[in-house]
Amino acid sequence: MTLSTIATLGAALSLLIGSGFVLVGVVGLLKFDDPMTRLHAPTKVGTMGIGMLLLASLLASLAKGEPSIHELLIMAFLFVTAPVSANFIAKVTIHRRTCETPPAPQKDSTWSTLDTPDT
Amino acid sequence: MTSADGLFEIALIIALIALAAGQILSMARLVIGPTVADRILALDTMVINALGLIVVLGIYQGVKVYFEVALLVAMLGFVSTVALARFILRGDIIE
Amino acid sequence: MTHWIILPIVLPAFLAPFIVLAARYHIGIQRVFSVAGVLALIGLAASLVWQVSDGSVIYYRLSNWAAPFGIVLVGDRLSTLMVLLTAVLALFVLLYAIGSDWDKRGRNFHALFQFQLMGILGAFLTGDIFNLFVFFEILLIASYGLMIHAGGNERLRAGVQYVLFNLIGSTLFLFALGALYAETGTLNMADLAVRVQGVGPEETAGIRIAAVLLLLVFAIKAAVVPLHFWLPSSYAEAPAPVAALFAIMTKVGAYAIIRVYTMIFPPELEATAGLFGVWLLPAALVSLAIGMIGVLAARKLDRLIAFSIIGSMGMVMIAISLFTPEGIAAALYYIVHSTLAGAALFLIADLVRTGRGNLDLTAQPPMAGTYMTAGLFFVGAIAMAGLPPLSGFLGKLLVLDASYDSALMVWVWAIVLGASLISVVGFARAGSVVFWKALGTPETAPVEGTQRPSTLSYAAVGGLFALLIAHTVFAGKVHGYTTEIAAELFAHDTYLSTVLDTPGKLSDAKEGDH
Amino acid sequence: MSLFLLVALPFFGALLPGIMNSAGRSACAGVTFTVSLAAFVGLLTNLPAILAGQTVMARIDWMPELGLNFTLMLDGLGFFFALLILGIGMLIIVYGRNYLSREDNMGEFFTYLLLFQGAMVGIVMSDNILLLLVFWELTSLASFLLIGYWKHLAEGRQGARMALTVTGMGGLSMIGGMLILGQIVGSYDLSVILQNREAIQADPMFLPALILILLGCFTKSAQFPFHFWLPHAMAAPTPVSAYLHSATMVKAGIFLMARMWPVFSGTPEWFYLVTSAGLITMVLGAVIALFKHDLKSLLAFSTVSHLGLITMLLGTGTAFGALAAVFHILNHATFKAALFMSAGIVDHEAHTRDIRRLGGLRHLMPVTFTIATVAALSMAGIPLLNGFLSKEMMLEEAHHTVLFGSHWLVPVMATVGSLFSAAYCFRFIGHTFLGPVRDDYPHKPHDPNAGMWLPPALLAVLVVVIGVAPFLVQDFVFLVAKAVMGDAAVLKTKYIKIWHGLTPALYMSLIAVFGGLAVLMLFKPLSKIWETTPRPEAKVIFEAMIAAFVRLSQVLTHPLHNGSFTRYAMIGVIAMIAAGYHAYATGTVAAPVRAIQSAGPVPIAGWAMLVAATCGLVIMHRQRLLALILIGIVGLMVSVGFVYLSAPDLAMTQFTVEVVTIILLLLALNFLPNQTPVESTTLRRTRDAVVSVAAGLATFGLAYHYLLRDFIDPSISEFHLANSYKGGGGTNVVNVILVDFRGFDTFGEIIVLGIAALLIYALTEALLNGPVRRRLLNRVPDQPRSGDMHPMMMVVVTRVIMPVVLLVGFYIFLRGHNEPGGGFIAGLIVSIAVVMQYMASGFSWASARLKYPYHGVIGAGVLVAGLTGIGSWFVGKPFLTSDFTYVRIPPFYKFELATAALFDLGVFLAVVGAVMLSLESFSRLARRADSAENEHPMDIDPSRAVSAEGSTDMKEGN
Amino acid sequence: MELLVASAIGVLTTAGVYLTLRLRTFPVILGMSLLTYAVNVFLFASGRLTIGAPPILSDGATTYTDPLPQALVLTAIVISFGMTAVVVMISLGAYLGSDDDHVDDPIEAAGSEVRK
Amino acid sequence: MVRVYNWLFPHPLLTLILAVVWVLLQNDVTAGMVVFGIILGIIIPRITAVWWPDRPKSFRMGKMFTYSLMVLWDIVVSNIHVAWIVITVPNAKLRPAWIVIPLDVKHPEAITVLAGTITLTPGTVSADLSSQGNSLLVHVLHTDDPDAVRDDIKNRYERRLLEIFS
Ligand code: NA
Ligand code: NA
Repeated sequence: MTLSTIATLGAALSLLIGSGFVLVGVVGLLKFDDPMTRLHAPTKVGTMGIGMLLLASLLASLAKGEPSIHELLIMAFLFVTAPVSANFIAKVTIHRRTCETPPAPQKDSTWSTLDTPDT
Repeated sequence: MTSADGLFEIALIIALIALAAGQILSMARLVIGPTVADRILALDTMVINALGLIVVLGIYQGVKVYFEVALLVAMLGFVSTVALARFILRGDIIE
Repeated sequence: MTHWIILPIVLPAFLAPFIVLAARYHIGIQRVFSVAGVLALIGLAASLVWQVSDGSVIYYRLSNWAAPFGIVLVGDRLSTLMVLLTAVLALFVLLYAIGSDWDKRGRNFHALFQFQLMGILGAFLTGDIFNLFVFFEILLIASYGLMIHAGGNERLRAGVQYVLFNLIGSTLFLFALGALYAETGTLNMADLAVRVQGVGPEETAGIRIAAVLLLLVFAIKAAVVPLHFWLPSSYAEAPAPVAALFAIMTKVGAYAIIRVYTMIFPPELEATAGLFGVWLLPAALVSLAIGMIGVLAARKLDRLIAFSIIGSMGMVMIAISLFTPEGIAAALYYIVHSTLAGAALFLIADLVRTGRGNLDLTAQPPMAGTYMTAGLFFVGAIAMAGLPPLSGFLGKLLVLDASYDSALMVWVWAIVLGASLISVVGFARAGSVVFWKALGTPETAPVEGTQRPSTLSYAAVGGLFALLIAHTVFAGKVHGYTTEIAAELFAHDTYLSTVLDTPGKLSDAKEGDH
Repeated sequence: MSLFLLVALPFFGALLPGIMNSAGRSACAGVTFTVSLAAFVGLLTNLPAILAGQTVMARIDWMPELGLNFTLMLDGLGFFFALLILGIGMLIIVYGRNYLSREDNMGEFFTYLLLFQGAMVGIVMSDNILLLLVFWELTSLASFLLIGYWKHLAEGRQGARMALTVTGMGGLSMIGGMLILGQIVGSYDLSVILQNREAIQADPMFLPALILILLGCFTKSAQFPFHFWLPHAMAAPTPVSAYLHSATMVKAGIFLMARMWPVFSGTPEWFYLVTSAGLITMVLGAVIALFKHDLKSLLAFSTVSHLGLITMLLGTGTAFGALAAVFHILNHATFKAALFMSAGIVDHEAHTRDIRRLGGLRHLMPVTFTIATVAALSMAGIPLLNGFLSKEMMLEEAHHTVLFGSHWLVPVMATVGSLFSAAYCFRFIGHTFLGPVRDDYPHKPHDPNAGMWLPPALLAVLVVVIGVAPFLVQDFVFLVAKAVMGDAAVLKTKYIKIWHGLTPALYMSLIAVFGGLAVLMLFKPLSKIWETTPRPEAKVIFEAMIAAFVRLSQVLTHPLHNGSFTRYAMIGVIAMIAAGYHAYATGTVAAPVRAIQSAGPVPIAGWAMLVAATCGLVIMHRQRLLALILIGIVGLMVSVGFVYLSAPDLAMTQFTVEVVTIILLLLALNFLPNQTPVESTTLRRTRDAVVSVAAGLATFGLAYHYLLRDFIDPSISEFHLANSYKGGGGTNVVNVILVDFRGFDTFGEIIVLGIAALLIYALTEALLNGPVRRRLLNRVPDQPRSGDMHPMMMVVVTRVIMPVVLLVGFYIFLRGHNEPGGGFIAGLIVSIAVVMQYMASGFSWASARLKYPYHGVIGAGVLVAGLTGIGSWFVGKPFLTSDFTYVRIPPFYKFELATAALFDLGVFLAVVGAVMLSLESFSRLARRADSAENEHPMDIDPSRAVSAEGSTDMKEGN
Repeated sequence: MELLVASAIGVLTTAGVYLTLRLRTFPVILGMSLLTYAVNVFLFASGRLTIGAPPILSDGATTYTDPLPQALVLTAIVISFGMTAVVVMISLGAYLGSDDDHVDDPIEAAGSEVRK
Repeated sequence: MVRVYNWLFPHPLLTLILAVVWVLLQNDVTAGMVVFGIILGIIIPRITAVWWPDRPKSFRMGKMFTYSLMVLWDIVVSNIHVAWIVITVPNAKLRPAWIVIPLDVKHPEAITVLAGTITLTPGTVSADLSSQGNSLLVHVLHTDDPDAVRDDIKNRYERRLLEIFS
């Protein structure tokens, strides 16, 4: 088994794992019956799914003998931005009162999203 | 073509189908809703799935230049999610 | 290769950002540069006209790539004439805008004005069909800005419709271009003309659809019924100098039709035979009728003039859709006439607005400057209604004369003459109500905000009339020239060979021109 | 005098009265008179040539290609008319000077009068029928101004419009007729046309030409059924009536019939049309005239009647008829002008023209009485006055005329006409001047000053002189008649004399005169019958017709142009589909030559997504935010599709544009309603759906057609692929096309963007400075707002990734020439990076840190791109010619320096500037007055609380 | 593949035209956007469809997709972006002035001077 | 020397990130690329310096590195865990919960990293911050013992972050 074959097999495996996680993520998105729980499924499993797909890409290029690492960059961007998206969607849910009301914070008076002086 | 390549090919096709199915399922969530948060979430998921799709297409077609596209999606995809959410939260997305 | 031909495009393209950059807050400086720019444009245009007046064709390879691979500009007698007409019109419109302070009533008037000119001139000069699209978009988007200049809700609401309709037009343009490219694999107009010859009789549907869609695009610009609906409100609501400048915009459509349907899809082309004759001429006739009926029906002066523009475009299109040298020559003569007359009328309407505050065709007390304005309106109405002695009459004679051999001759004559009568009645009614009836109406305190128009405003209108009179007096010369243009359009070998045979960058032959 | 000068004199002279207006009324009239006199003298200088039987010609080419030239000709006929026009014109000028009051603008009056005079002279001297048309229509215009001179009078305005409408219509149809005539002959020169009698009469287009030209003549000369406009033109000041309706305007139609007589007469068409119209007009006019109480109306209808007479004579087509016509033209001009002026004097003095309020003026105005009586008796056909002579000739001609197979129709009608003519003449004299002096005149009348009565007196003298000594004018009349007939007929006998013996004409004449007296005796009962008889009132009918036309035009115009964009769009789309289908249906289609490429599951899924999102968008478009999300998905799918189909540049652009567009639409949606209400009916939606589906099928068909077929010739893009690296220095062919092959398009494209931004900025300014400002300031959010304007996570993340995004933007920019990317995408990336800051930390905080004036950035971008283009000039190359070179600077690898990169920099700057200026403008609208300027990037920051105990509440203050 | 692309163009056009015929500015603008997608894809397709061969010159590759329509579509995307921004702004301005976001302007129907 | 260093590298971490990103972008590690990346890493922070007025004063890069590795590992583990939950646990049996995490970290950067870590680790989402920034609201997908989750987060992540951003 050459390095290329190993990389190819690894890439294939990564592809399968990655796409599996992607599927699980969207299944969760469809399956869960509460907006907040739904939020868990894709933003998390997505990271793993895409991560594995990117790993597959990395390995595939390695297998072709043209090593490539810039896939890491995509991963980095996703890691930085995904929490922001999730945070905002959660805020929307809280703001729209479409979820169970969160418990009061311990130190401060309320949650920032609900802290609306103009209502 | 070695067996590894064959396996890889199959894995690629499975991945593509999985991603495509993922898109369709996300779309279903978008249509169902019911809350606006769900819809934004579905869009966000679809953007990330699309990113995956582009990456896998790049491998599948053997074209490296799709990297820049994927990079852009990763870098800027969240902006529309944030903008939509901000719209719900504040109305003014720039204030 | 000289750079003359690109200067009319580059000059406003530089002037506009310069005005934005350097003189954003100084209306005086803006005015000086704007007028100077237009004067320079007139000079450039005149020089271009002079250069091609011997029948030669000026050709310019942008980026130095030979046609059809790069974009080329082509100046022949037709395009340079249109360039000159635009530049001259622009001068008087600009003077009016300055004289009436319209340019102060919103931001960026002069920059948008220059961009508008750039778009129009580019559309006339380009030899590439996609580049034509780009210039259409430039002239359109600048026109959106000018149309809603100074704001106001009525104007904005009309502006929404204007923009939306033109967006449909732009979409159609792209469909047409896609079809054209998919069929021929080229975008250069000369190359298209050559390639289209190769369409075999076994498959003509594709090229026919492309040709027709393209025609519809231009017909929208030319306000041919039933694609004219965008015009009345936009022209009526646009600031007067802008509406006056728009008088050339409909002609861009007419120009494009002349260019494309004499060169790329000439009447004798087998593949596209029988395509326009069936309905273009009837549509033009209906346009004329609808326009002049609208003149009679109008309840406001600005809409009256807007409808007269539709009617005059109907005349132009009647002449064009004969697709004979006589018809084209007549159309070109009429184009010059109706551009000047239409522009002048819009400016006169603004004189009325300045004097009495509104344009309703109802009896109101005499306005400031009524005699002067009334006299100008009378002249403008004569011109637009096609009465002697002004060029509208001559143009009408030319159109009638050219259509004598047409199969639809009776229709053409009946509608042209009937429409003239309707417009005469319409203009007479309007003028009589606005200017004469006023004298029988008791005087009241002047409406707030009304004033006597400035001398410069009058001078601008007078200038347009002077041109109109020159167009009448030298009708023989002008018509002789348009006849030559028409002949050149129907025998465009010089155009084709100049464009297609001149080598450029990486062409096999060596560059011979510098 | 040169004919040109002769025609031009009145026109150029027309500039003078306006100038002289301030110099006083007499100066004004004086200069006008001088102009006319000069023209008159100039005309007389041609008399010897005319008398010698010559035709004076002059020619200047005007539009030779069309055949419209300034060709003038002066023969006997033209001379005759010119003489009348100028001669009577001078008299009218004198009369008018005295007639008009101080309130009337004399300069304006005489300007119009001279314009009219010039146009009339032009008509009678034109050799070119198109030129004649020019003057013809000019008389309509000038008469419009003259009739409407008293603008404050509704009758004046209406009369003017009516005259213009009717004569204008005639003029327009005459254009048609003249053009046909010219096409038949091959020349528009009268002198040529008149030589082609046979050719013209044999041509199938003869009848249309004849009818069209006669329409012009009849309307101008007020022939039945177009006679109605003339009486209403009497609202004009009397000098105008006297001029227009005696010698000039109405005679233009007669002139033209006389002028065209050689080519038209002698055909049955001409005979029946012209004779019957003339006959009817003659009788009708005379009968109506009798019962008119307004002096000018009476004269007006008498004019109608006499014009009918002349027309009838011309219609007979005989030499004698023509001779009689010419003679009567002369006579009518003299007595009718005198009568109008007399009527004007009466009106001027007594302040009324109503015959019923007059009578007995003989004693108060003896001079006027004498003049009017002489002229009226002449008109009645009393011997020793000129009217008698020509009327005798008319009756003689009528006696010989057989119309519709009847020998008695014409003679009887002619006699009846003459009878009524005599009757109204007697009434004019009797009811105005005879009888006892009354004491209830609106104003005590007396004879006017000589300036007013001399002109009619002169004419009265002519009436008598010609009547007594016809031989004085006989030769001249013969000369004119010959000019009328040309070669078409030969004049055999000399007929003009007072006594012919006991001819039938004499008996008819006697019947007419005595019958006329009898009718006047019976005037009261007849008048009662007339008043009680219902008859169509021309003016009412005309006004109703015009009103109906206006209403019709409004019905046709307004509902069609009702401001409904949806309708406009619908019609437009249908037109496009129809035209496209027509083109397709009339073309041929061969079998496809390209094979269909198979599609795997991914494209099918992508397609399904796209279709689902699109359909979802249509179904759910009323929820606007949801619609935005869906359109985002459509855009996303299109981007992915572009990737799949090998277009990475497109995918990147599409994606970034999508992001910016969504931001933009959200900014706008903030102000707009969030829901679209249901307003259209199911029927309407169904109709829209049908049209949409048709459009969709059309584009589907078109796309599918092309996708399965090849270019007719290989695409020019093969050259681009082959030369992109060699000549453009880049391996990304799309980018090389954008910045090099078709860089000019890109130059235009950034200008479009720049203009868009300028426009948006300008409109924002206009809105913020206009009435909308208040509304914006008081805007209440249409949905509850959450707390935490500038969430911490967002702020931190955006500030971290901004430098990285900028770096990526730079990378994309640099790579663009060789890999997907380029200035445009880089510009969008950078813009989005900045917008992220705006979104995270707010407008004021971000803009306080971004001090670039976006106007300047746009301007700089356009200038950089443009200057790059111009740069090539300095190496002698055309605009935008690119150049590139490879350099090596250790430790860097090979670098490419390309002017295209500089151009792309311009693109980059313009894009950044445009996007930012637009978004900034939008967000400026949203800034309410109470928006606090946040001095910190985020609202919640516990570290601030730690570092500075105390004031940590950075919440917005509302 | 061809059928998918062509029918996608058709579907986008159908939806675009339908929304363009709506009564309020916002859906009309969305309709215009869909039409823009449709025409961009159409223009792109005028170079025919090629999978996996982007127009980036590289040593090994022999076939490339047609780059010219791509360049044209890029120009078209940019231009229609500018146009969209403009029409959004103008219709927003019109809405703010009259509190009415109908595209139809019925005041004109009443005879144009009623609007005062 | 220090001044020169400070002038060149106002934000050394950013310079490093940019240089790395540049090299990653080029997908090619050559000296030229690295040098160019460093140059950009010097220029861009200067351009963007105005955007971060209150940067944390110290930052321990080494600890951050180990922290990142740990989080990566946690992500992988939790992913499998959550995937299992998604597939096997029916909605009725799912026990989601809100937990409130009182914060000891004060720096916005630190809080953001903590919140991001929580979100990236499957099973938990950081949803909101309290009005003064002293508590973090976290949603847990499925747990029987919310307090344990809270303690786990505080111990495993926040403690380390306190050290990193000291
Ligand atoms: Na809203
Ligand atoms: Na988590």
